[in-house]
Amino acid sequence: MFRLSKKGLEFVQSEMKRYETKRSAIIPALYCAQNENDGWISQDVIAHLSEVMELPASQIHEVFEFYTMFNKRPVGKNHVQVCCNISCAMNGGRELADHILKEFSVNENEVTSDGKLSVSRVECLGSCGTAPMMQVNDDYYENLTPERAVEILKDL
Amino acid sequence: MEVKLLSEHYHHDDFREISGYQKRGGYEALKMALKKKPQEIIDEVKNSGLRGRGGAGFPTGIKWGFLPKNGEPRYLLCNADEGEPGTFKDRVILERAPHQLIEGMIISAFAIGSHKSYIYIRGEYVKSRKILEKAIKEAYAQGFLGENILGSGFKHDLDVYSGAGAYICGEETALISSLEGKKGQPTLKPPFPAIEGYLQKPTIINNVESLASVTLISRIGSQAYRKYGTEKSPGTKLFSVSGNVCKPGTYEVPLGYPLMDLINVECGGLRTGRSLKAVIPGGSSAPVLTAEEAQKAFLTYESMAELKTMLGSGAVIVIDDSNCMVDLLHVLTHFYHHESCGQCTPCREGTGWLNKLCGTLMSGQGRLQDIELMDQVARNMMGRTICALSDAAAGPVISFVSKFRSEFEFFVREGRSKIKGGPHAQMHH
Amino acid sequence: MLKCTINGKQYAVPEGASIIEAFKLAGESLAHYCWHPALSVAGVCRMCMVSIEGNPRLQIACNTMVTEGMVISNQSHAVKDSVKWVLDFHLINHPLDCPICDQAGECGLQDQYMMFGKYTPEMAMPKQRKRKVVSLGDRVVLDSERCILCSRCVRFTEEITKTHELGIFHRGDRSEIGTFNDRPLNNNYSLNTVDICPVGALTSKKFRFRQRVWFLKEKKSICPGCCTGCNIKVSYNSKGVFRVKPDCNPDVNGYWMCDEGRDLCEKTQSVDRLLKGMSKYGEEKWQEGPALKFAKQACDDLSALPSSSVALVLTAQHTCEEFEALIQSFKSKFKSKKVYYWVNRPEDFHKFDGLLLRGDRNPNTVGLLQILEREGFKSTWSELLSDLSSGATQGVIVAAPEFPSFYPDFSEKLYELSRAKVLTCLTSRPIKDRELLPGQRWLIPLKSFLEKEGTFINYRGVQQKLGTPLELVPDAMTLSDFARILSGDWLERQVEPLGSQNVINEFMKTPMRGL
Amino acid sequence: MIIERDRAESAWYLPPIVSGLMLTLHKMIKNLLHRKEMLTLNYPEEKFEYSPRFRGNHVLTVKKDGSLRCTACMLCATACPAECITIEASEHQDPSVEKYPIKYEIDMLRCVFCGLCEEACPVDAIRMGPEWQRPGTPTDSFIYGIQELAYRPSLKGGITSDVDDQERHRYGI
Repeated sequence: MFRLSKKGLEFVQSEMKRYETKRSAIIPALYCAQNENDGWISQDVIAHLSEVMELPASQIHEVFEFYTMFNKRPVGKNHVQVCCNISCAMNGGRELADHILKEFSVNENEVTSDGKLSVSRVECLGSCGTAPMMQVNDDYYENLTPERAVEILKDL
Repeated sequence: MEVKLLSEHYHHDDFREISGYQKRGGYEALKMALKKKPQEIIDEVKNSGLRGRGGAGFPTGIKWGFLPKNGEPRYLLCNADEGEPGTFKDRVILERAPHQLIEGMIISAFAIGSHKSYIYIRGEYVKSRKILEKAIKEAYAQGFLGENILGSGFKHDLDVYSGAGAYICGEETALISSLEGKKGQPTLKPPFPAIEGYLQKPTIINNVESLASVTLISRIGSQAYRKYGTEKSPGTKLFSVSGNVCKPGTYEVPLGYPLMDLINVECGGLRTGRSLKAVIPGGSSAPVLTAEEAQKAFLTYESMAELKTMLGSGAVIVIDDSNCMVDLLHVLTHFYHHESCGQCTPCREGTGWLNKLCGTLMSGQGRLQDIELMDQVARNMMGRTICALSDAAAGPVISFVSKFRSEFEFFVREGRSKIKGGPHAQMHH
Repeated sequence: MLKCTINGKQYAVPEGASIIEAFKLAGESLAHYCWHPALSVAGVCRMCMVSIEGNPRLQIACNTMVTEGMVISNQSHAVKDSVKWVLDFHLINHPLDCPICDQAGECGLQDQYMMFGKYTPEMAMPKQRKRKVVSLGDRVVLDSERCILCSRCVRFTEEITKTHELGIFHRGDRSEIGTFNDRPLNNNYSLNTVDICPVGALTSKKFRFRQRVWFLKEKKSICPGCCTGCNIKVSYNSKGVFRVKPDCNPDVNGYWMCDEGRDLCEKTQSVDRLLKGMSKYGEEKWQEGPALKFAKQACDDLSALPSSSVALVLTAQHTCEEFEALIQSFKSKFKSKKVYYWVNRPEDFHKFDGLLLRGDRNPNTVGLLQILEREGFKSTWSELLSDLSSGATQGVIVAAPEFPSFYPDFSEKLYELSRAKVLTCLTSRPIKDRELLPGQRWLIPLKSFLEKEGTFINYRGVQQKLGTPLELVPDAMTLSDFARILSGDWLERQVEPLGSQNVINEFMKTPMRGL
Repeated sequence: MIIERDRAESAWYLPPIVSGLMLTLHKMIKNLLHRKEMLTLNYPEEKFEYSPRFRGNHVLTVKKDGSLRCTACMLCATACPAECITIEASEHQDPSVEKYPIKYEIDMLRCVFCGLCEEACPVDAIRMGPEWQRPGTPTDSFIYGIQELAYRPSLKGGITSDVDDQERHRYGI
């Protein structure tokens, strides 16, 4: 069973007071819970948040399912997101994703056996001028070549 | 010629800190503005002819005028949910000149009489958010935010709210829903946000660049601002150029600048040996221009409207002749299918249908009537939904199919791309 | 009032009305799914497109207000074409499993497809697969594939019950309605979501697959479950009663009713009923016989007692007309003032769930009290008990509650009453032996609320008629029938029993030529 | 109806009788000479083969796995003018099947063999086969149940339906 840490609980409670409505704290709370639950959110997490925030679980679940940044399944320690939208696609974003998947012999949206890496293709990350690019956890890596990307990922 | 009004100091690394910002005349405009009457600021912005930089191009001053004229609490929201493929200009402002945005927001809030504002930033911009939060803290420390700003008696609070990955949250009402902690789904209009927005209170939502431009206009005055640009599209604008150009990036040029000059002069033209095939002038939602049309295009709202496309967010995507248009359209249909919020039936089902149709074409199993069907489906998605995502998804399909029909037909007949060869069963996702 | 023109005809509609409401008032048909008069406007199905003169774009009727002089049409080519396409969008991922779908026959998609459909399906690709046959609690089954995401059910749990169980999860064409983690949808109003679902996405577990709707007839009635008196529509056919739906009455229940009320209708079926008259003398075994004959004998037994020693006990689960008839005939027969009101748990009477269900689980408390007051009967229950122990009361006629489940001490009270020498219990349910002391006992089968005409007066004093009667238990009688027997009139039967409508070889009844 | 003829005409009945008898004699001789071309059958040892379109006794078709194809949609019962079909539906364990009949009865004595049930069926679950004989004594034995309709010995394990659910799902119907 997932439980928020004391710090996390305090954060969620402060967020609930920060905005005009309690519901606005759902997204920050989900971010917080995702961090504490190894990067993804399970049904347990939502049930717990619903208790802590005194909000209907369906409302939290709706928000969780709607946004792409909340991971629906376990991710690796380094979650790699490769942009495959138009500008990146024109500059080899899709090939970059394929290369990374092949190099680390892992399927898309799955975690490597050592649990270190997971790769997914995503839509535009707002870095079209420096395509192709990838996001590893919170950081952007831009103007990549397949080789450079693998190098970066290996160094992490 | 690049004209750096807004982005004059963006190359200074310390411009993002309050000391560096103030050293270069930062917050002077705020000090001046607080001495004026709010209506004077609104008039100044109206006179400047500033048009919303988010995509729709609606005049900012007029938008502010829609607010009810009573003392009811109201909100100012900054739309920093920059999700339109091809657009990355707001990120530049957020990361290089956060104070410019904050200053613009305080001035705007003062003008419309709002005491609370939020910057809704897309979730992926973690770095931008950190910079912004630091800047806000600095602004509070210097007394530009909080109670009694600079002794004027005006009170304003500014907070950042982070989205979590949904393109649709860039739409005004969806942004409000998301900020209220709901799914980011657009709501029906009427009521318009200016009457009933965030928490059913009057709300103004402006793009990052629009609000940063308010700082600029307040500083140099509407007359000076109007020196640039055209009658109907005054001022300068940041353009994000991406795709097959030598120097992609964000460039500030006055409106009315020829599109081809932006590509050839500022961005260093196409790579050697390549020729221009098409340009998407205003982010992925804008109908595509062929190379010939691009020659005639000027970077103004009206010139783009004449060519039946739009300036949008100023995201110029340059496509050279190495690209297969069917493939690129599939990328776009996939994107809109992925991002449709699922409320309105024509969009929910239509985006999926278009993506499936495009997918069958790509797999080499398309039929000629599928091309016609795509056009039909797209046309019947237009203007049928709550928000503009449906139109945004349909626009590229209609323009791609009508302007590059031969490429689509070749794909159906030969089962392979005219440009890239080989049946691409799975080229995207 | 605002003047407007709808499809070329002039109408006046109240101010603040939306176009869709104006169409309803005008009686013009307009395609729609997501709009429901009792719920907020969602505007998502995009079916209710209309063209408004002076507006180049088609508008949705549910979110556009009528303005003075507005000229509205849904007959133009553009509107019809748009509706056709939107309907096609609805159908491209719809599974078209009408043969096994319970909604078939009353389905919004079927009806509107016949009216506005495109008839030439162009979707040639695999459909979006979603979850099928998901159990949502004890009463509701969900089929996500059939769902058109009109969000009516979600808005219902958000706005009406405020229980927030349902939500629409995910986005785009992957959207699905559901509850978090498939938690049960067990609020007391859950079946209303089935009623408002325009397609077969939400179906009732109880009604599921039992009948096709086109085999059912409908009868209007009043729910007997509490003093709110919700208006209901009962679906029945020769095989019995199958389901109950709320009937809209803005003064009483709006569009809704509670699940408990629906369950009550099941209890009117013959399995739960007392089918024949029963009698017992002392320690003898129960005898079964025709109700009319037994009723007559019971009346004779009662008449044999000293006339002032007979008491009448009434419960508020019968109609005003029945109370009236029984009291009049009791008065004239026995010249007794011993009429008692069997009230149960008055301390719960003020309870209210905030929507419809009230603590007073008798449908006609107001009606009974009015009659008792008018007649001046003020006897209390303790008087009755002391009279019974002293022998001042030797005969008792009990009009037992139709739903004894709302009377937790029913058997206890009945036991107390059976101290009388002669007990005539008019009841629609079988009575267990241990609930009665030995003595002269008569059980006369009573009709249920579906089988009789009459009036209930609800907690606010609204008088409501029960509608035309069905016949489920042929031998049962009403209190009025019993009153007539008591005063010496015999009854003649008029209504054919329901079961007899389904005689298999009906033509065998008529003599055949040549044979 | 009685047709009245004048006397002269009706008196000449003898020649037709003779010609009638001649025909009988002709057929008898012909049948004796060509016994193989004889039209008469030794019923019930020999039976006449009807065309496949003949509307005889009903057959409930089965799926590839041998279970009943019928989805209990009741369209046949709805279409039936003689009201001789009784179906009771139930929830199937497999959610992809969802609904199936636990009781399917046809009262053969009421049936008028009009074929409307066959026409109404959306999944090719009921057909009217070439069989037509069915002797029996009490009325009960003419109410056919599932066992009789789908699995009677003459069907040799059941007739497979043309409409396959898995195929339908594969094509996304």
